[in-house]
Amino acid sequence: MDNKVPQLNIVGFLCNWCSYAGADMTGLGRNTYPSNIKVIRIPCTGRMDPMMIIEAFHNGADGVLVSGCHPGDCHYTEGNYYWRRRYPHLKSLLEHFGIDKRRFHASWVSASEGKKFAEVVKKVTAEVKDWRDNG
Amino acid sequence: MARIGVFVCHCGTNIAGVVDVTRVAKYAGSLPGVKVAVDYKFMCSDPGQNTIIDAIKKYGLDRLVVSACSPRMHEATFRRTAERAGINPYMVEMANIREHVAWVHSDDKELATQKAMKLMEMAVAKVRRSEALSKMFAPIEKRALVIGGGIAGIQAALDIAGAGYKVLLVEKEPSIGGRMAQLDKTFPTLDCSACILTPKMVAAAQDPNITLLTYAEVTEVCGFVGQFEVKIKKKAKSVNSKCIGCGVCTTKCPSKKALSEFDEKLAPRKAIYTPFPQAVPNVPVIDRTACTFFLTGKCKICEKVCPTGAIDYTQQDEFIKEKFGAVVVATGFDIYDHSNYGEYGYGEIKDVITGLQFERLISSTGPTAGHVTRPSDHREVKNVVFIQCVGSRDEAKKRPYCSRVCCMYTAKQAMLLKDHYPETQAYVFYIDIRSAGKNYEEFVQRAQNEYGVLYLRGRVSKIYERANKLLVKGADTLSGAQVEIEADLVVLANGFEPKKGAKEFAQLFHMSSDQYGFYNELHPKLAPVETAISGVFVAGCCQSPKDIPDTVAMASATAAKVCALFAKEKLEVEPLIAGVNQLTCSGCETCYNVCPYSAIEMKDKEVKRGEVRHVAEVLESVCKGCGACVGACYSKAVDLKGFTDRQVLDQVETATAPITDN
Amino acid sequence: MDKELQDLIKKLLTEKKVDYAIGYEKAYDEFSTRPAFVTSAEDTARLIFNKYCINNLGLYLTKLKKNKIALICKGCDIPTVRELVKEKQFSRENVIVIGAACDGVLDKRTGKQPEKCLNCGVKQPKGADFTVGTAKDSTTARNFNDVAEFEKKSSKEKMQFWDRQFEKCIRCYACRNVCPVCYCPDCFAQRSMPEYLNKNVDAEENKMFHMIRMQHVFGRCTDCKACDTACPVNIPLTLLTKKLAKDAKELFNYESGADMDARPPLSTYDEDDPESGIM
Amino acid sequence: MAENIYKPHLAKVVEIKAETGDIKSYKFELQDPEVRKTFTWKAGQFLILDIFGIGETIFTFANPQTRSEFVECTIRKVGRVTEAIHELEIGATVGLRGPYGNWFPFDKWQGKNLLYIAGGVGLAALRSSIEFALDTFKDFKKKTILYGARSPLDICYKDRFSDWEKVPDTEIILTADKGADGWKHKVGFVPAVLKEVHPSPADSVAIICGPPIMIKFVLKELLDLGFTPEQIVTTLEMRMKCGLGKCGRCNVKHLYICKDGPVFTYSQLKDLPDEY
Amino acid sequence: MAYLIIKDDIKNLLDELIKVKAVFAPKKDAEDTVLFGKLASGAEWYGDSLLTHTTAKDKVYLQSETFFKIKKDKNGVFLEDPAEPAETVIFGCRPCDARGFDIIGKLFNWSGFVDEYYTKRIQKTTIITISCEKPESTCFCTSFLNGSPVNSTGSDLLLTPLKEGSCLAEAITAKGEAIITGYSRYFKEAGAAEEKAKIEFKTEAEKKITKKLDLPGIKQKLDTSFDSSYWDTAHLPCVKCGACTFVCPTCYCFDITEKAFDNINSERVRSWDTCMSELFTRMAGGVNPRIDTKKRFRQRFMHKFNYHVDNFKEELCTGCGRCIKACPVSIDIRSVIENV
Repeated sequence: MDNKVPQLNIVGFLCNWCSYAGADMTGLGRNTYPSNIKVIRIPCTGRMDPMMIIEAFHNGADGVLVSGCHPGDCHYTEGNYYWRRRYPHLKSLLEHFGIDKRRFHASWVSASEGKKFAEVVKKVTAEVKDWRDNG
Repeated sequence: MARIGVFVCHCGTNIAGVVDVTRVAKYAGSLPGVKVAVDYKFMCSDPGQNTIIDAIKKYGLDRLVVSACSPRMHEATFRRTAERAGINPYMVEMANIREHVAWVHSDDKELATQKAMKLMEMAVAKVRRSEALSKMFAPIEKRALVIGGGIAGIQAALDIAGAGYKVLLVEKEPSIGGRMAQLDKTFPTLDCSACILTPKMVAAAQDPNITLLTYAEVTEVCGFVGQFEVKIKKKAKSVNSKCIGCGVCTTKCPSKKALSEFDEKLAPRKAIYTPFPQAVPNVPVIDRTACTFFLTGKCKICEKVCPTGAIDYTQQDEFIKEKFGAVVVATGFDIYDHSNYGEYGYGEIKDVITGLQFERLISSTGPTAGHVTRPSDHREVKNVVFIQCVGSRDEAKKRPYCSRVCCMYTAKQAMLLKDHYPETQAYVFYIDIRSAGKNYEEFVQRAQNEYGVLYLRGRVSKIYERANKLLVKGADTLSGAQVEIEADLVVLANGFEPKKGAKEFAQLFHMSSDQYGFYNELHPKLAPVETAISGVFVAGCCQSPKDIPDTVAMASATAAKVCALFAKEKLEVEPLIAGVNQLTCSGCETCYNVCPYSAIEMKDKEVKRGEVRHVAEVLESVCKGCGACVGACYSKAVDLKGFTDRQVLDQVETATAPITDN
Repeated sequence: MDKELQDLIKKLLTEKKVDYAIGYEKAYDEFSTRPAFVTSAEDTARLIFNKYCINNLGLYLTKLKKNKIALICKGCDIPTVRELVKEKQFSRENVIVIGAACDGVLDKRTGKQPEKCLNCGVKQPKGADFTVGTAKDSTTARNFNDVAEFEKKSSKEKMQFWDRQFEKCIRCYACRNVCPVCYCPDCFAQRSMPEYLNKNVDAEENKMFHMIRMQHVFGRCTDCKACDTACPVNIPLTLLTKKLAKDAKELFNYESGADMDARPPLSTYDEDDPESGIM
Repeated sequence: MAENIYKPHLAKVVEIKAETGDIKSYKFELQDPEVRKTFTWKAGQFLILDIFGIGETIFTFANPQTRSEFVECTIRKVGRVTEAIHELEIGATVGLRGPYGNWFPFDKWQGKNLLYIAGGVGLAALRSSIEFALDTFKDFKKKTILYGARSPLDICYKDRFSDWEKVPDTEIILTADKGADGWKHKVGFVPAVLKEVHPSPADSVAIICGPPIMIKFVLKELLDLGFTPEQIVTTLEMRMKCGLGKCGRCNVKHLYICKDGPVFTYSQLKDLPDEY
Repeated sequence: MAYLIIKDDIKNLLDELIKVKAVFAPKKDAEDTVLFGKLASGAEWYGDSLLTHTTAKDKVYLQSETFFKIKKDKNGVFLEDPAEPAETVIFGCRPCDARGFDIIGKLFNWSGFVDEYYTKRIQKTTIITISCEKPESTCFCTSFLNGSPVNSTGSDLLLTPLKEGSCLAEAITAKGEAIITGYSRYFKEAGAAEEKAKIEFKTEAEKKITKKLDLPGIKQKLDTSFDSSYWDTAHLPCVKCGACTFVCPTCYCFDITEKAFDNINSERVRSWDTCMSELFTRMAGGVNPRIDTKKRFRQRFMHKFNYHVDNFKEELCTGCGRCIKACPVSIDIRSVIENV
């Protein structure tokens, strides 16, 4: 997709050990992706308090992405397993409140998956854009 | 007001080629609390760092934002820079405008610049809420507990004691020695197991730094790294310290009902016994479930024959509570029980034995004094079939893992058999041969080529008892033929499984185990002897099946870890950890349940004057700062230093607000 | 039945088994009841039980932690007790659960029995220490039809629906304060450092309050309808609490307050949990 | 229509002084010269300080009407607003509204001995009154200031004491709950020191402010010394929002601390329930 | 001078008023909630319920009112006043609600401090009240001085439904008068018969209110019962939410807070607050004189029937009974104060 999607605000929460490093890898490999995502570094997806995501939408974020280590690879052994439970529940609840499911995403990106991170961001941006353009 | 300095790095043209760094710096200068904002070619270079130090002094800065590369690259660098200029190192934030902006948004410089401004602004928002943090210190009880007196535990204890630290070695059985003591010879050198083990056992017993506690079990653990408090049950031996180990009692004891655990139940043992002659300590215990006196109230022969009056029938189990700074768990393994292998006779065919039983049979100290005879009729054997992968690599039996040693010990046993009885023939049914290890493959080759052991690739489908023989039916998948061997004895290469009760034991320490019950190491590659519980290390087969050299190496590694821990004056604790606000804690124990490190303790505490509540408390020296508790706490009572709710919220708010750049 | 109830409580109070008995008494007219706190045997005559006893008295357990309490529970209130015990808010030994057989209560708003009463499997209470009266369980099982129906709407329609609801909300926090599992000593909604929620009452802020509250009670809410009943402006909060129950069931096969041994869905995990669309 | 009672006057921070680890003193200058002329107050009254973007909170005037070039406040960091105040820098714009509440009845105290008893940041609430009494020292007899803090480090207004002591008939007694090296003053809790000092109730007024627990024991001590409830004056602190008796939270019975207080005599207080 | 208006004309009158003013009247929504809402047409008015779920209070005393907007940038701080309130009509108020405006109005003018926001709004608001034909079991307006289902205190225009199809319209203030003269085609002069019918209406309606409190007696009792052990148990059922205070026509307590949008823009906002909340009196340092739930519970009743009477010579209550209905645990304000 086109990397230039003006006025879309996406907040990305990336775990320090895998996805943040993965996003660094994206840069290292000079893979490009849309610039709408603003990354907040967190230690682990287990730290991801659903409240922070609700606050992000409340503050006007168009989309939110949370990305962590692949299951089994958590630096803290199990943080991402907790996140893997919070995510579907939160997504479902947000959708119930009318926050479209295209606006909230999660991914597993390891420290070596620079390309994957770019793909994930592209996909998320496209979904959020689709929500905004097509309702 | 916070006094923030923002330093925007060009990284040569890496950043400046895409991002308008002067605009980023200019925007930074307009943000509340930012006292100075400058850009420079290479912030991480010496002159770059000096720019920062000079600015800190000139503007009296108390916190920094460096807009440059990834914090994973240079956060430590700039933290040190800050520290050199007298600022708390945790008052530094980085905005990653290289990996996350310049390198990935090179296709639109305007958007890239805007994003760089935003990321910088978010870092400013975060650093504004940063708090000065300092490393914390906790005391260390410089005494190690080693649980399990097998070769792993002995080695770990010896190494730790060798470094000058006190060790308590706890063993469940009456003697240390463990599984290795049961073995006859060891591969690939075929040296006598007892000959190399016994000196170590004696060394452990004699080491002034090691206290042996046999016939004892750990029952309760609390505390944390540096400060474990462990309750140990000393089971009543019914023999007191007057015993000199003369052994008269064991010879005179009339009871022969019990089966020897050491001899894998191939032979009876007395009610008062030492597991084997070389036992350390050489003090017998009374098995009260077998002792005539305890069963009927009459006998007391041992008391009568004891020259030192060491027999004490009134002894009770005794509990002791001691403090340790670190724990090595070396609780060993059990042999897979093949009674649910229908094809091998459900464990009911007497002459189908386990590998370990074979070790006892062929061992000169064993029940047959080294004569390999059939357990059923004590006949000598001619044809012996060895079957590998029993309870290993078997998905159907929920044991998909490889036990790693069976290929080798089967080869060894086949060779020993031939050594003892040149006229015998050994057959080995195998799936494939795993002989990775120094001189291992050569060893297996020797078994086949020099000892004429017949290796048949395939599984055994059935063993029948027929006319005092065992008919072993199987497939040779290499020739494609069905094979039928008339054997006298079948030896199964039983795999390893976790010790019975391993999971319950793990609970004591809150260690995690895998689905089989083997204890999980902290990291499969980079932290193979640590566990998720700080200060608890694992050695030997309780972690996964392994051979003796690996076990010994692992044990020494745990010792090195323990010594490294003890070498410190105090325990240094990273300050980026969780903390509970007990005023707002509702005591629901959610954090306690989710913490992967058992770093949360629940306490009844007076949180306000006159108000005692059940609340959580973070054990600072145990917490690793993952934040799982923060994500789970609905009372919003836990926060994570360095990633506080306030910091994250302000980042979120800033991320979603428009750029107010005019 | 009232007599039976009164006698039982009289006995418990006289024998000093409990400090308080919490039940129902008549309120301002014959169609209303309110919680009654009874401490003496003479006082038990106030206690009644009828189809207007809509409150979930489990709410008071967290407020009287230090006391021994006899709590009158409808079958559907007992999960609350279990949930609170599970969350270590109250020790089970301190509460004597008196199950009141119930033929269903009447929704304050509609005057009819709500769905949970029409399809109630615990009219005859289960898990009580004593039971008073008898009632026949419904033959039909609870359903999530209304939630499922709502789920079919587009996200925009849902958003509009809730915007209209939270426009009405006056943030009196009745929903939170009657919620038995909303016992936090200091609710996020009233914190100032950080200020999770602004005091300003408008539809957006109100909506966020409800979103966060619903998230916080996920896997803990027993769908007792207390919040829904309490709302002075009739915001259909059941549509949210039932959604929580539905999700807990469908995503994690969990039912709040049903099984003392089951770990709450968000404070446990399974290595084989589904990926749920995580990229 | 009259001036909007909720709208603050703009003012600038002109001086900041750190008193202790968590207490700072501020000088504010009203921006509008007209307002500067008309904005007056009396010792004991309070104002509402407005930190734009964060919120409002109340403080007593630290300086008296006799030194009213600037508006001065001494502020301890305890919550969100005070945290933001502590982040202010010189030149920052804040809002001020007030003055609110009643004041110390100096006209009734003419010719009497004044005994000030303060604990911790409570001295800030008495400073305006102390300095007013010192500025008009001829109107009063002896002026005694008994001031205690948790530790020598927690003592406020250290640099003002020497000026205060220069005023005739003025004595300052300092005490710290716990002493430290170099501390030349008393060590012990305020009520104990009060007992030791043993002031005479004759022709005296005791003015007290401090943490509730201190007030409780000081009151007992004063009564033991023979002070009558009419001779004891204190200034109360409660959560207030409007300063005008409208927001409804600072009442003790029908009295609103912001409107009918904050200055009360003990004879007034002893009939009020313990809800402050 | 009293007038008559035909019921069908009321809708027409509303349609006319809508053209020039913001008209708020009871409206019913899909959840059967009846609230004062802004009318788009007279037909939207729902006149069949006695009381709306919340009062009309929030149309004059906004639940969240922006005092001023704040902009702070490099050039300093600028305060911007909010837009002037619009001309407003509150239609279909009940006498108890209307009386609330009178009571709150006094507070907002107390001791010379004039609350500009309330005053401006009430000045621009015309309150058209409809007498209550069918008081409910929770009503107790007659306990108050001059309290009655036809009381006109606080109203600008009082409508009393008489026989089928018409209402007696009495202008109470000039603002009420202006409605009658401005839309005179809908009003015709009433005669003695109608005046008499109103008295009958009053008698009939008052008969339906069975509960009458001895308020002077209660005040006396409350004077001495601050420390009564009654409060120790009476507060137990109360869950300390703010429903009762937020639906009350006279509860006025508020909080002043800031709503910040970003580093530059914010708003000073006043929002209703409630004495039931622990936060209400909690000081920044954590000290809270009314931390006990008992104290907060007592404060509400004491304030309404004791303290406020000391200060204003009238109760802070109009007897609408909304708090009884809104209370999630059906606490009855009448029995609470009677049983002290």
